[in-house]
Amino acid sequence: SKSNDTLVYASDSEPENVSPYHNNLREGVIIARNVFDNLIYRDPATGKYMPQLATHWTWVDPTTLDLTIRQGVTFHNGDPLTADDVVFTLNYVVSPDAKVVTKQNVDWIKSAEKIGNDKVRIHLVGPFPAAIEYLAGPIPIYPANYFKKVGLDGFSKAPIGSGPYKITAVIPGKGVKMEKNTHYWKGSPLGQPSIGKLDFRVIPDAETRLAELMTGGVDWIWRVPKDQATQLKSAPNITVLSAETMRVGFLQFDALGRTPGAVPFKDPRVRQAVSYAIDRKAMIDNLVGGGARIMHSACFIDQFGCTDEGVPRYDYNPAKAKELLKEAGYPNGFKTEIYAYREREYAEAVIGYLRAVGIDAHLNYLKYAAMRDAHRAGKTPITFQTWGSFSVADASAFTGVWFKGDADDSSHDTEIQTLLKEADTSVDTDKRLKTYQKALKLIAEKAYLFPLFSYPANYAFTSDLVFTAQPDELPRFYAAHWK
Amino acid sequence: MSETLLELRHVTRVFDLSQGVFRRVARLTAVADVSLTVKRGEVFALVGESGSGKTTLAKMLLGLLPPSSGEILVDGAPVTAKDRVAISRRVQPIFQDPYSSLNPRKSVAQLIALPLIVHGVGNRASRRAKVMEMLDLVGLSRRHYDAYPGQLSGGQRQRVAIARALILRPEVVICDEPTSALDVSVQAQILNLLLELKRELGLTYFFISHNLAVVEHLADRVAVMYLGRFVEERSRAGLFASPRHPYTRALLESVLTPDPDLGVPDTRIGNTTAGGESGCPFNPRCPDAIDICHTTPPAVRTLPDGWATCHLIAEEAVSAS
Amino acid sequence: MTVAAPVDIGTGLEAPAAPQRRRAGLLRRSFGHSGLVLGGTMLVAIIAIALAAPLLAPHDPYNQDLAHRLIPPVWQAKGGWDHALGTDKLGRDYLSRLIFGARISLLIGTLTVLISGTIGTVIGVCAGYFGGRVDAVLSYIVTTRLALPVVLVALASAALVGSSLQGVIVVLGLLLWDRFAVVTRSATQQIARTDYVAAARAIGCSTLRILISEILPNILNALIVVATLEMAHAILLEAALSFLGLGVQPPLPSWGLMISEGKQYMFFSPWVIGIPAAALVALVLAINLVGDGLRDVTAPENRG
Amino acid sequence: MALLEVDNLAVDIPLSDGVLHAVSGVSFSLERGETLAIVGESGSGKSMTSLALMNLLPKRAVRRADRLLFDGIDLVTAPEARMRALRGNRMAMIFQEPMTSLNPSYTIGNQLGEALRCHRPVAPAAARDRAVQLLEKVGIPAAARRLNQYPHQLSGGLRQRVMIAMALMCGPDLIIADEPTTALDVTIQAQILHLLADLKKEFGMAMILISHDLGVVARVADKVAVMYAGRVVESAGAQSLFRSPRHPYTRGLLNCIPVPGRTAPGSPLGAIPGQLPNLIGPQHGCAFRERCAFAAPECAGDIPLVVTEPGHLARCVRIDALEAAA
Amino acid sequence: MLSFTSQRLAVALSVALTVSIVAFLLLHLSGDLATAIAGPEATAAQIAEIRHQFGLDRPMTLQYLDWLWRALHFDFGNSFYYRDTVTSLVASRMPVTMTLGAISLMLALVIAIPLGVLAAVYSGTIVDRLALGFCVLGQAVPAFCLGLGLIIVFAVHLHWLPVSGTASWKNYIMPSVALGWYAVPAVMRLSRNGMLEVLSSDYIRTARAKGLRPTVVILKHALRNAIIPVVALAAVQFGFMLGGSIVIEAVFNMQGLGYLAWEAIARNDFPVVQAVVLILAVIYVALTFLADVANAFLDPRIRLA
Ligand SMILES: Nc1ncnc2c1ncn2[C@@H]1O[C@H](COP(=O)(O)OP(=O)(O)OP(=O)(O)O)[C@@H](O)[C@H]1O
Ligand SMILES: Nc1ncnc2c1ncn2[C@@H]1O[C@H](COP(=O)(O)OP(=O)(O)OP(=O)(O)O)[C@@H](O)[C@H]1O
Ligand SMILES: [Mg+2]
Ligand SMILES: [Mg+2]
Repeated sequence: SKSNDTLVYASDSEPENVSPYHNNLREGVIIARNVFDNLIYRDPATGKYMPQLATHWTWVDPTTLDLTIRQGVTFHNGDPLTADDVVFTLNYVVSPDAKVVTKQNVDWIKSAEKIGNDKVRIHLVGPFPAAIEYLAGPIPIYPANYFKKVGLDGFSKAPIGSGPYKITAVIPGKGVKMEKNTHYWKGSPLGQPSIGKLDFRVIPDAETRLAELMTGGVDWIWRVPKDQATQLKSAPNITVLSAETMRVGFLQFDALGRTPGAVPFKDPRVRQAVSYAIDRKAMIDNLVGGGARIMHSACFIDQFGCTDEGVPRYDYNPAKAKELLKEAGYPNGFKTEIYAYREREYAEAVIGYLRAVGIDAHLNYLKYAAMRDAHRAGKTPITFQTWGSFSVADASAFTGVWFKGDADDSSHDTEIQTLLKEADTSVDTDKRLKTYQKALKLIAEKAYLFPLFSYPANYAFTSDLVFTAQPDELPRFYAAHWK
Repeated sequence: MSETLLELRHVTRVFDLSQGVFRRVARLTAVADVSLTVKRGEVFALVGESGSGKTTLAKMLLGLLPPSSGEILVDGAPVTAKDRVAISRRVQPIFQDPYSSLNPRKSVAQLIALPLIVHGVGNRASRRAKVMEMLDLVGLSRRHYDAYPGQLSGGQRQRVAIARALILRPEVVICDEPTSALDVSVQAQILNLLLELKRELGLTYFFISHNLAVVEHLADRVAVMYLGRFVEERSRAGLFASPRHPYTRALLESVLTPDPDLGVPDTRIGNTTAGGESGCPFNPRCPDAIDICHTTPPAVRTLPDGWATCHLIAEEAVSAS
Repeated sequence: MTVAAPVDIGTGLEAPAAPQRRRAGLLRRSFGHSGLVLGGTMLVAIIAIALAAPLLAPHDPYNQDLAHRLIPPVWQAKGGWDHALGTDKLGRDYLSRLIFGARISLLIGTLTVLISGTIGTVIGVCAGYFGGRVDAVLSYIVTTRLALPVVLVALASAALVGSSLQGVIVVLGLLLWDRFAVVTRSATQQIARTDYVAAARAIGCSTLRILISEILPNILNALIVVATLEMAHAILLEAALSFLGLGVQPPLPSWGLMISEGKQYMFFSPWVIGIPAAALVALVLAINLVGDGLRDVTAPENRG
Repeated sequence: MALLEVDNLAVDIPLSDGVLHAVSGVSFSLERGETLAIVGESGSGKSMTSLALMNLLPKRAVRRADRLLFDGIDLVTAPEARMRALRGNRMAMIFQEPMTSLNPSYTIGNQLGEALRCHRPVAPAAARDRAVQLLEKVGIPAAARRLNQYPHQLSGGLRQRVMIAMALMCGPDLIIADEPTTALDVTIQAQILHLLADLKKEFGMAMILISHDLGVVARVADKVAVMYAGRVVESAGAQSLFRSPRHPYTRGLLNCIPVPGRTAPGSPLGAIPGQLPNLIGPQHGCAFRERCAFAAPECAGDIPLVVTEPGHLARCVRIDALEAAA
Repeated sequence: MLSFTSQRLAVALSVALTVSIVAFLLLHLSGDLATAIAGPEATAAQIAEIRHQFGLDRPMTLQYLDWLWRALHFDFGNSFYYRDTVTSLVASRMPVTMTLGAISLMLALVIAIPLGVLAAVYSGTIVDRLALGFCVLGQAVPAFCLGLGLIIVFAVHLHWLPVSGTASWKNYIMPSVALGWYAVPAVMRLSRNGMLEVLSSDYIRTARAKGLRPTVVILKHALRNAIIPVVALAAVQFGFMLGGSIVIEAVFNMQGLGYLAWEAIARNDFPVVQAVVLILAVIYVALTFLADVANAFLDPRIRLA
């Protein structure tokens, strides 16, 4: 709270490892942004890329990127940050030993080398225009000497970065304590941190989190369900903020029909029928709440390359849905299973709509890891997924995960795969846009994936705090301050 | 009427007193090397203090417990525990406590008819007739046909138990203290009934009791048991007239007749069974014990009407009496 | 004098009137037992509601109407009679869900107890009757079962077999037999020592017959009492599993699930959690009262 | 003055079916040094009578009496504290069940000492000495060693002796022994009764001995009261009662038991048909009339206690008919 | 006494061994371990490599013995989810659960035993009825409802106690009440029944016939015997509380064993589940063993048998 200059923020999960490359949790990303610096900074307001640790960067060719590293930046332990640290970090994360959790984030890098005192060259695996976006996102820079000294285990217990906050304690199961980095380099696009201490607390239970906020035990929570957010607005001393995020909710069908319950979904008409059966507008108006938008394409609409122009739309039409089911040979519907891991009520609402057109879907509500395993094993006829694209504002961060034939792809459509590969690697912006549109149109036509809506985020925090939310679902505590 | 119906040859029964899987087993010899013969039509009575092994012996006769060693013969044929069903047609029990020997959830008719059902005798109607006949025989009213044990008095219950024991027309009835849970007035009724039935049906009784007055009233032969062994086995007249074993004597002295002129007898025997590991098992309590009693187990001394085991019975005395 | 005259026997004042008196006694005691009457009435009412759910429920419990979600119950300012207990977060009629939920909760209680009762009784009766090695082995199985933490193992098993109504019933059924085993074991031990069991053996009854017709009827009272208490236990456990996210899956309206879903609204719309919680407490209370009452009424010291 | 005077004692137990008249109209008196025996079949109210004297009745039982004087102290009106001071101190009790009447958790020494120390301000060592002395008196060898033993380590006979020693700790004026030997073997029974008789003589106590065994009663008692269905139906000196029983019930009882030498082996015993009447609800007339061969219509009316000879009372209106038949 | 103790010890050990088999099977029933360890992106070759490396290609019994051997050295392997050893995870969570369990048990005993004794001494009166009513109600209210209710009343509305966490002793008050609440009915009933039984026993009649004061009769003669079964139950209840604290830990966000297990189950992190099941079972077994021995100590009939 303001009185002890400590911002206590609570969330439901804790990263299994605070090292940013070794978890894929949003909470981990938040810590990473507060504790580490990236090479490049993307202004969330304008979307412009700005120098951060790299003062300058140039494409030598589509697979070679040169960067100039800023001088005078120090890590929390006082070591200077140099080009060696950058080279070490990039080479480490692409090595198989690193066991990076989200491979797409780094697997476009082939290697990095030092080509001058403050110059670093990155070799790409292939042409990858979104590289800058990734460097501005999930690629923080580690202190080479310290990391080599303590190893990953030591690092994950006491990580050191160069960012606005330094970690003072990592308590597994409880949270992470951070303190203002008073020696943060001047002129950082992030600005100087204002709040003295950050205390991240894991409180898995939403109601407990809310109760803690209401009793002053914590100062900031998020992911407040819509109903509570609405009601919280009337509570004194609490500010509620709703904002759209890049996270998109969608239904994914097992178009391969790998389980008995999934067999009907081999037929595109059945997938289309499901798409027609669901009233997304009613869901947004009543369940999801302010800030959400209906999505028609398999990506977040503001991402580069994402568009819904020319993409077929499935507006709520249960009659049409029934008709399609009849055509597909299921006049009386069928039984199936739906898997979900968050927002159970959204999944339940979907089940309710399916029931109205005769599809009897049984819900399996699991933790994310378990659901992901089931999904990758092909046991999930319908999966209620959400994807936040790692806050990467490029369509490749979405489609790449779900349609490029990797573990999470349950359609394995080679035509789409080819299109996406082309789009992802093309250096021609126009061509990229066109190819993405083609792919997205195809995805929607075949209804492999039925996008529902973008997620709003509801933040609730003590009125003493000045906090602005950004659509990339990344609360920036370094920019927050007390009133 | 002197053919042998029941015979026990050197029967011993040992219990393993283990209280768990892993505990070292303690052994308790409840019945030690007992031999006896019961003749058809006689009442063979067994007396002895509590815990001397009377019930254990009865259970072996009923085939409910296999002997650890030795042989049990019914009508000259050896039986084993496996023949329980066969034995049950010839040997039937009446237990001490009529409150616990009748299943409270069954009606009188069901209780009495059970042996018929188990052995598949007759049909429903004939069984009903038989039950009615038994009710008459033991002196119960037909009203009680559908009653439950909870609605009967102790005496009536014991009659039900007797009816159940007799419905298969067994040859031997093992009566394990059949009246000691009952008031004297009821005891008299039951004893009268037992005598009457014996006369009418030609039954043989193996009668266990610690009440010597009752035994004297009922028995033809009497065996006295002490710590699992027979110490004396005599005809009734002989035993009551001239008990030879000191324990038998103590027992007889302890019988309290309702005679206000007599005081309480001093039986002079001790009250501890400890220390009798060697020699005669009775030596710790025996008022007349001599040295040999502490070292050597006494041999069987044959008497004209039976036998006894005691060092103090002089050979001359045997021949004299 | 001959054998005592048959007519004289049983002229006691008690015998003829006894049968009716005894049964009447149990009934009278039952009705005189306020807890039993209260619990019994509540339980019968809940069972009746569950059985007649399709007739009683004013709406389809699965019918969602997002436009009319979270309507408060009738006693609150914005409530109305169309949804007497309001609607849930998806606009489903809360009263209807509550009524259908009674079915699920009772079904779980009953089936679980059937499974666990059978297992526990078989184990307990065998251990109690055969004694010795059999008893040692079975007691050891019971101890092992007791050593396994129920909630944890139930959760883990539910996670393994997938959580569903059938799964919950089977898992709980396989876990909750311990009390049956313990109680029937000691009851059987007592009965196996009685003379009437010895008598039955002496008559020539087979072991199976003795177990079924001599022992079972006599431990029935104890079994019924345990069954009621275990039923309450099962219903509560299901609620706890639902609360932890591994119980019955939506949209089935089990009360435990309704509570865990209503938790979201506990600060601002407490009725959402309050209504199913009250129903659950009432049901469990009723079952407990009945179980306790039966125990009191059939206890030997209270028999005439 | 008599040590104990009981006049018209009644014990009622309210049950759900009505009031159970466990004891009604019991009167007797007892001099110092005298032994009164109470006989009767199970459920006739013997124990209730003795518990009523000690005021140890079950909670719901109600005690009424015209007079209940112990050494001049009115027990009816005595407050609980007063009764506590008497109990175990001046009137002691020995119970039937030696196996369960001792607390399994405390040593014999502890339980014996406690009996003395809760009434007398004596040092533990003194209490211990007294315990040893009494244990030896009741025939327990190596008494000092026994003090540290727990009840379960003793046999039934020994435990009953310990109970007797415990009752004697304060040197009471009156001992009530409720079926002290029923649970014991006949040889042990003889020993215990012998012991009681000796001790009574030695300490000059009065004793009430309760039993259903006529043999025991005949051997021990000076006076006998025969109870039937909660009432004393006959009371007399032991000699007189066994010589010439007046009440048909007493006669019936005496005929029921086989007596060596008197009843011929194998011959039918006398029997009392029927059973104890229901004691619940209002009681009228002679309770035995349903089972009595001499019952007449007047037996349903009030039955006065008849003095048949000095000190011999019987509650029967048909004594004359009885005598005539004999 | 010695043979009694060693016999109980043998039973306890064999039960613990059986539980370890169950726990072992739990892990192996949860799917292919090698795949789980390798993670979702692993290739078939990597999985085979891991299978070999972890010895998962050996016969089950061998694996079990190996696992047991390591478990005996408090080595339960690594968590699939956290990059940490199960042992250190469990060790860090254990104190919370133990503290919670111990406080709850204390609370339950302190409330339940006197209540049970009172109900028995005043049996059939209004005191008895109230105590029993309280008991039945206790059984009917689910622990999580009680927990949530406590939070609403004492934390949110009254601001007396903190909502969640384990920061100070104040954090333990509400969870202990909610958890202990569950044990009160059982303990109370048992002490009531034990007391009733003892009070109607012959030796209490003897004690009263000696002229002892009612308080002495109840506190010295009755309570000691009535409490013997309660000791055993208390140990068992403590075991149950540890196992049942999952719900309470979840409600009050206490980072204890139960909570750890719950999360581990949700994440298919079965080595952790396995370790917690085994540890809780062993604690239970150890407690019942201690209770047996304590009982034997309290009850001379067993001690001197
Ligand atoms: N099933 C058993 N297991 C172990 N010991 C037993 C068993 N049955 C009997 N005993 C022991 O065997 C001895 C003889 O017992 P039994 O019941 O035969 O004596 P009893 O003469 O019938 O005594 P009572 O007069 O008390 O009925 C006793 O010490 C008893 O404890
Ligand atoms: N606690 C009680 N509640 C109700 N009735 C009781 C209670 N105790 C005794 N009775 C009844 O009081 C009557 C007298 O009982 P009491 O114990 O005095 O008989 P008794 O002559 O001592 O019998 P026994 O020889 O069996 O000891 C009996 O009918 C009995 O059923
Ligand atoms: Mg016997
Ligand atoms: Mg009595």
